[in-house]
Amino acid sequence: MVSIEQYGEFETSWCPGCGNFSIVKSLKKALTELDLAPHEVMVSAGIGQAAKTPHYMNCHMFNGLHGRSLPVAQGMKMANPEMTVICESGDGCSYGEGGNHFLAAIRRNLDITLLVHNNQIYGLTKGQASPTTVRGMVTKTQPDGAPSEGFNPITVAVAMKAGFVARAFSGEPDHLVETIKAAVNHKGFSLVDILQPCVSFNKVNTFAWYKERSYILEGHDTRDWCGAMEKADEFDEKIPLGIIYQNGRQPFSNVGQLATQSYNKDDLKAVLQSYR
Amino acid sequence: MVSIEQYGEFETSWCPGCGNFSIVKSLKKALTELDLAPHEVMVSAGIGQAAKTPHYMNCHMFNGLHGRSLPVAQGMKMANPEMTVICESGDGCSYGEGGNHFLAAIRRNLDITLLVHNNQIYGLTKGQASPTTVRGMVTKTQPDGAPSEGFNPITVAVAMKAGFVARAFSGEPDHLVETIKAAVNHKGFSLVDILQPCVSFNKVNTFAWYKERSYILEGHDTRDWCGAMEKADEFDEKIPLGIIYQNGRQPFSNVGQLATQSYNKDDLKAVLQSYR
Amino acid sequence: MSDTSINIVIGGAAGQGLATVGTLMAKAMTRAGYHILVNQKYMSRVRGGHNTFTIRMGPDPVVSITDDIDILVALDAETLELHKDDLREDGLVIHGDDIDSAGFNALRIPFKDLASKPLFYNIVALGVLGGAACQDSAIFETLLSETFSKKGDAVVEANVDVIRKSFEWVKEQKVSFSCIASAKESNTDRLMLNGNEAIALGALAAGCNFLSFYPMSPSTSVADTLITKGRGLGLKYEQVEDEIAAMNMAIGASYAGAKSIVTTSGGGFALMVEGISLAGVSETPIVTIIVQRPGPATGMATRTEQGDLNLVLYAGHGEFPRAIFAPGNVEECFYLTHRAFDLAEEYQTPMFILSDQFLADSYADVEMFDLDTLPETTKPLLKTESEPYKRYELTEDGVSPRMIPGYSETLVRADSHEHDEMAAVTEDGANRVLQNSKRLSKESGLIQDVIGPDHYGEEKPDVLLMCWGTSLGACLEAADTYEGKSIAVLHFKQVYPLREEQFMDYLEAAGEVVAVEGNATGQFAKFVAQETGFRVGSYILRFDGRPLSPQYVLKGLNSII
Amino acid sequence: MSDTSINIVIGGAAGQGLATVGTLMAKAMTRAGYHILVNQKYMSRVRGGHNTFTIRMGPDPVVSITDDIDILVALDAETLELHKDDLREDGLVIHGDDIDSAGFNALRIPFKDLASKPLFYNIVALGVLGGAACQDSAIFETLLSETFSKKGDAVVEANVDVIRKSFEWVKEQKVSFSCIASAKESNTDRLMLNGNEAIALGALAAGCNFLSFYPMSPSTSVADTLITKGRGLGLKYEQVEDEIAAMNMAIGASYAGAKSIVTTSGGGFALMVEGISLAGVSETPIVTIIVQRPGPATGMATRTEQGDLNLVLYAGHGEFPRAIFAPGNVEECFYLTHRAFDLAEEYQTPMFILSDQFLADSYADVEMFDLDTLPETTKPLLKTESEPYKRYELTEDGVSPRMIPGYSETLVRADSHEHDEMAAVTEDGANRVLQNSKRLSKESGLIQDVIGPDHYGEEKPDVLLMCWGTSLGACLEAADTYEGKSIAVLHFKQVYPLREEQFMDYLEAAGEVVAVEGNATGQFAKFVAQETGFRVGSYILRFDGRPLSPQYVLKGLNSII
Ligand SMILES: Cc1ncc(C[n+]2csc(CCOP(=O)(O)OP(=O)(O)O)c2C)c(N)n1
Ligand SMILES: Cc1ncc(C[n+]2csc(CCOP(=O)(O)OP(=O)(O)O)c2C)c(N)n1
Ligand code: SF4
Ligand code: SF4
Ligand SMILES: [Mg+2]
Ligand SMILES: [Mg+2]
Repeated sequence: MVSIEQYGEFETSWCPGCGNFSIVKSLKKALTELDLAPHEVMVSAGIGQAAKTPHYMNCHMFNGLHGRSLPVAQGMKMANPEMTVICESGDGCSYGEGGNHFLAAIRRNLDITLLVHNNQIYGLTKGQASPTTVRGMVTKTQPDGAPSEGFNPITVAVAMKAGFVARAFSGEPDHLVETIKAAVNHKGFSLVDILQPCVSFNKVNTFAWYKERSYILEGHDTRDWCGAMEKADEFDEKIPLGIIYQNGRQPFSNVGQLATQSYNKDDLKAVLQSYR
Repeated sequence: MVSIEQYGEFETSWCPGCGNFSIVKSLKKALTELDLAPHEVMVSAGIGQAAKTPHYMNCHMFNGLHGRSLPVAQGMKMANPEMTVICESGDGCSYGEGGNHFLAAIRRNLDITLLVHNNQIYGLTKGQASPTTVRGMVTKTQPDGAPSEGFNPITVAVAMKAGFVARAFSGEPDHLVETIKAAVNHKGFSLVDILQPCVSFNKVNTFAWYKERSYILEGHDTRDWCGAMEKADEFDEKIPLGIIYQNGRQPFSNVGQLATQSYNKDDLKAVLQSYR
Repeated sequence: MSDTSINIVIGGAAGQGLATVGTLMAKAMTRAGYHILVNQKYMSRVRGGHNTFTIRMGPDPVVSITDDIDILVALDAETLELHKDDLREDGLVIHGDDIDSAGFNALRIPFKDLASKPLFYNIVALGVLGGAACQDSAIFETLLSETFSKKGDAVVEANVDVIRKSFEWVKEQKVSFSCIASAKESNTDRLMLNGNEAIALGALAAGCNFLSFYPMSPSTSVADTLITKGRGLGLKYEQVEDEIAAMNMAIGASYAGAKSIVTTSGGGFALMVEGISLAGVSETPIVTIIVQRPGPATGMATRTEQGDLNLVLYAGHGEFPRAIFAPGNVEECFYLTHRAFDLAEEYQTPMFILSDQFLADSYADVEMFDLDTLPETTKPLLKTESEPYKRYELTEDGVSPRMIPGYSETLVRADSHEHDEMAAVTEDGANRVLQNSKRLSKESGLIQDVIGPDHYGEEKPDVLLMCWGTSLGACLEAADTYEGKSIAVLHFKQVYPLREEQFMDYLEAAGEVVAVEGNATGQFAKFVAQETGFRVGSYILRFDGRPLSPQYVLKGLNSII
Repeated sequence: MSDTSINIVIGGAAGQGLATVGTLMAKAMTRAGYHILVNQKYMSRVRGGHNTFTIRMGPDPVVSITDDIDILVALDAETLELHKDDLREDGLVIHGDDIDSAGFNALRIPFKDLASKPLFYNIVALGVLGGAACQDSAIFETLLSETFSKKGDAVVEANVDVIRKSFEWVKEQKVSFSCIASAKESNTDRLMLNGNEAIALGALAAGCNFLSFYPMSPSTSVADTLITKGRGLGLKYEQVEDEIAAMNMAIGASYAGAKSIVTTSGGGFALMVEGISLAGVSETPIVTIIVQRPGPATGMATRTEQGDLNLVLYAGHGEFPRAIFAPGNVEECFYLTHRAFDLAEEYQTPMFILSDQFLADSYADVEMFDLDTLPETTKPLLKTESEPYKRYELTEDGVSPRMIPGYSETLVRADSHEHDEMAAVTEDGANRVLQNSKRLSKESGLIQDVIGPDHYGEEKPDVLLMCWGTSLGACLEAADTYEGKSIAVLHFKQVYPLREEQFMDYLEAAGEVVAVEGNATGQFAKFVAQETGFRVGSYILRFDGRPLSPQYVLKGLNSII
């Protein structure tokens, strides 16, 4: 039996009151409840406040570049499919700099879990608009208001028929734990977009703002694509939390235990012979 | 009155029978019918067979990098909003290498038109799977079949509520011409995904294949998002052609006639004074 | 020259407002007619940790930061612990209730008595600091009135009241801190700004009207400033999805007639390398600002280094011309950026400004920039008489007339393949040689335009410190301070291309040449060796994320000589 | 040495199947015991245009391509027009009905008579060519049988029938073309493969089992080969969304225990520059294959150049070690790639193979690679006894024990920030110096392992040709052919790092050193100047998209000497 203590306690560099505290705690809890020990989990992270997460828990960690957590995570999984691979990053990292990898990861469908701490802002670089920032929100670098329509990762993921698409909220930790567990259990690519208040730079989408309008989905048919699209589109007066969409797509299977694998010399000799 | 001859006739390096011939011709025709002269049109192109298009017509041309036609086009439009700006590229260019720009361009909504010659293959590099290649299709670099789900640009664009989303087919040139005209007329970002047979490398999605299943949409309510999502999802037995979705989103407006604009020296002096 | 300056360090955690106190103090001192130079050190986090804001100020020009501390404002206990060793013997510690300063010459501020709520503690600290530095309250009062004017009279009054009280309180204290000499001049036209702001203003002065960028420390404030100050001047801007988009969008805008700038740091620039090559072959003007931080990869996001010279020298596949400027101080940030825009248009090829976190955040006082005497920048054509218009016409100097599309019926066609004069793709070998050579031949013009290095000190010194970019100040002060041998300084503010005859005599005349750089491998010295065959005798290199200081250089010198 | 080889050029449009004819011919000749060397020139298009497939063959080893043509197979009229000037006086033209070859020593093939349908015209051309080269039909028949065996007996028979007829037809013709000397050896274990294939096989031999890539000419056939030949050996592969993903995915896989390779060309590599820096700081082994083509930007997609050395030398922000190999021929492609994998793991830092389109497409005959004598490659750890495990442990040689996560309970943590021994982020200055120096100190080991340049010819020659990578052959033959002065060749197959003592004597002993490179600026020679202070006397540079040939070098030599 794994205990949550195995994941350790660390000092963080986050602001007091930040939604990230609840997320890292929920992640540890979810993994513990899944009976996964730290050495069975590989976390790939980008750069940003969210991406600091693996520094604050015991696990295998590759903390790479801003926007590139998904390719690294997929490389890991291809080279060691026995591991639980989790990708940790912010909204800027995952939907901005890393947008192209987001699309490709959904299509490729490797069995990994992407947790996006979506604070609708660039936290670490001090408050510029992120892809999920609501249009019109004024920031230092967007003094005339963010000009682009906010990105809704859930609609895109459902539109692309990602295997597992969910939304959670750092302010609903029990639900968050259950959602992470379901995501990790899902065989294939799973997305959990986690609403996360940034107390320092997002004065619009605050804890209260999310609390007020978010509600936990009940009786929703996660296999119904059209219904899921409609739920995905809800992000205004009401924000649904939970698994929005799920299907049984076959995961990417060109994977192997590469560290312990070596070729058969005779096979290679045969290859060489083919050049005669 | 502009005549199509103004757009010129050029020798191409495309294979005989390639769908691109019909597309470049339709583009010239559409622009002519819109009464746009070559010097009123700026074309930004990426790299690939499709992206050679502006080399085969008179127009302002910036033929840049593989995957980067959208950022260049958007820069052009921001610096000269009086011009009609068209982005020309292939499926690999627009949805593979350039996928992140595709997402951002939809969100940003500058008044430009993206024409994607979608042959569901990498043509110029001789037949590797592209993002729109159907899962399982065997190619030289995908001997076990393309492992990823094919990308459906229409569903993603509709899901993101792009202002104008259409599909056309090089084998339906009249419809293609009308669709391009509507796209250019649309104020904001418009996508026309054009089915284009590649006779050399795509032996699955051939002219006949497209011809068989494509049909021109009639009586479709382009303003109904849910209905549009359903139509967008149709890409199998039947493929709808036409405007799938359209809305009246406000285009990005932080643009200006920058070549002829210079600052007022007193204004700059006032800026400097603010540092005292 | 005896040192007439004092060095004030304000230290505390992120979120405690030390940059606010520091900036107001620096501004007040500038207005009082002092010369100032700021050095900010901070961690990559929004709250907590340990940061410092250092102001060196004095009646004489301040060319360099320094390690020694005259006044230490400790907003937390850690600050005193970390910096006590650098405190001068007669140094003063200013701090709040919760810190034990036994054994120091200290001033304990009764924050609660001087301000009604914690919101004002910063203003108290500012007032006490101003008072301790023997300044007059009036300048501070005016500054606060201006600063808070938008928030209404009540706020202004409250702040002014607090600062006045704080000044009065200091007067009542027995501080054994000798006053700073009075300011010698009171140039009312003096500005206070940091390196990044100066870059932004230099760009605006050159007519820059397009910015595309992706945020990245420590470059973001160039973009911030361009936007805040530039949008009233007509600047169009966009924070884009990634650095690749930033570069390509700027290129598209430039093609269509904008004067484009891109701002980033090393990691973001690494993503622009392909785009730089596109600017090179398509002959599109583009100015890129790279504000360095320590690498590789994420490295240290808010620290300083001069480690990306090599990358910028060779960024881009294939071969094409460029120029790279590396300002040595805030003033140079302004003028070199202006020049970069001019040359970008003249030679239709990428230009680079290479700065770093130290200079980015270093406020200094500078003379008001004289816009009226700034040279006019080169302009592209809006029309041409010569038909057919050849975008890539072969010319003697390699420069083809660049026309902006959309202002006449002439078509303007640009291409990323090897192309002929009309921008048509061709694989012809002879054409390739002509066009590639044409592009490279622009280097001859660029070489003529090179700004040679500045030489300070004796022509035949015992030691010549060869430096570039932001290490200027530390070298100058070290050279000035060193005793027993003559030390001169050779500072490159343009690091590429180099023109041998502008500096070889200096290198050869010196007893020994020492390269001083903020990196681990002496990148610039190696480049000089490549271009001239001259190899320096030794190196003083710093790569711990902190800027070169005179003390660091002197220590290096002592171990060499 | 008198030239015993003949040079066959097959020319025509893309889509005419000239590569098929050429490859079969080259393979047959290899089997017949000849030495061969192929040079392919083709346009960036799928149909049409003008392409050539050139085979030089002879009983003695063929070290270089050549410009002179002995047999010209003209599949279209343009071919004759374009290449007639290079035809030797006694040269033979082979062509079809539709070409006017009046005035040439020509063989007009009656395609329609020899084959029932156009599908077989290629086989006819092959047969006629084989016959004209005085070869025996048998080898060709076997080859065709093998080639078409999967398509069934009927197809095999039809092809064999056509080739036999074509051979017979040639015998009946009066061709005044003197036969090539018979092959001296008939090594049955000889392989025929091109540079890209040899790289792929070298990688597989080293245990490479992970490939992520994005297609880009002229590198794609490395990936093709790895996939086709490697997947049976356990290689996992993925064509990804862009080059950034390719590099980062390979790094992720390598971290998790794969032996990763990434294949690309200059433009794609430009996008990987940030990722390279990540490999550097995270100390993750990665082998990157860069098959060069002319830049800048899109440049000439299917042509050759050695223009990206500088980019690869300095790719990545910040400072970290690397090694760069530049094979001079097909055999070196295999062995150097194998070595790159070994060193990548040993030093946990990026390794590069720098090839170009010329070598990529250049088939050659090589000895069967002896897998049994290949050195074992370095292996990472799967377990460790020493607790706590420190991924970035400070060690004397800078190399920390690299453990693969997932094979024990020990956690493996890697980081892109500056970090401490445990991979925790820290902004401590002293730690920064230690870790940065640790990484850079791996250079000492890499320097010990440098493969020095090969020297060919007299120790004190009049002229020393200094070259690197793929220009080896042209230099060797030019040196061999030149009359009147002694010419030696110094060829670098490892271009970074350099170890001065391995070659300075050669440079200093030569009357004059001439740099021969396939670029416009002499990048390698400049780098040698930087590292050693030695500046070459003159340059022979080619940058028209075509490979260096002996004739081109000789012409350059004549204008210099
Ligand atoms: C290539 C690159 N570009 C930019 C940056 C600077 N950067 C670091 S974090 C960040 C944004 C973080 O936003 P997000 O991903 O939403 O994470 P958060 O801090 O909000 O959790 C940026 C722009 C970088 N490190 N690398
Ligand atoms: C950065 C970069 N990567 C790869 C390439 C090579 N490349 C050129 S075109 C192309 C694919 C073209 O496919 P698509 O965009 O679908 O256009 P098509 O040729 O099918 O019209 C690729 C991979 C390149 N030029 N630049
Ligand atoms: S800046 Fe925002 S996201 Fe970052 S730690 Fe602080 S509250 Fe959290
Ligand atoms: S390869 Fe395909 S897309 Fe390219 S020109 Fe030929 S048919 Fe058209
Ligand atoms: Mg965020
Ligand atoms: Mg395509």
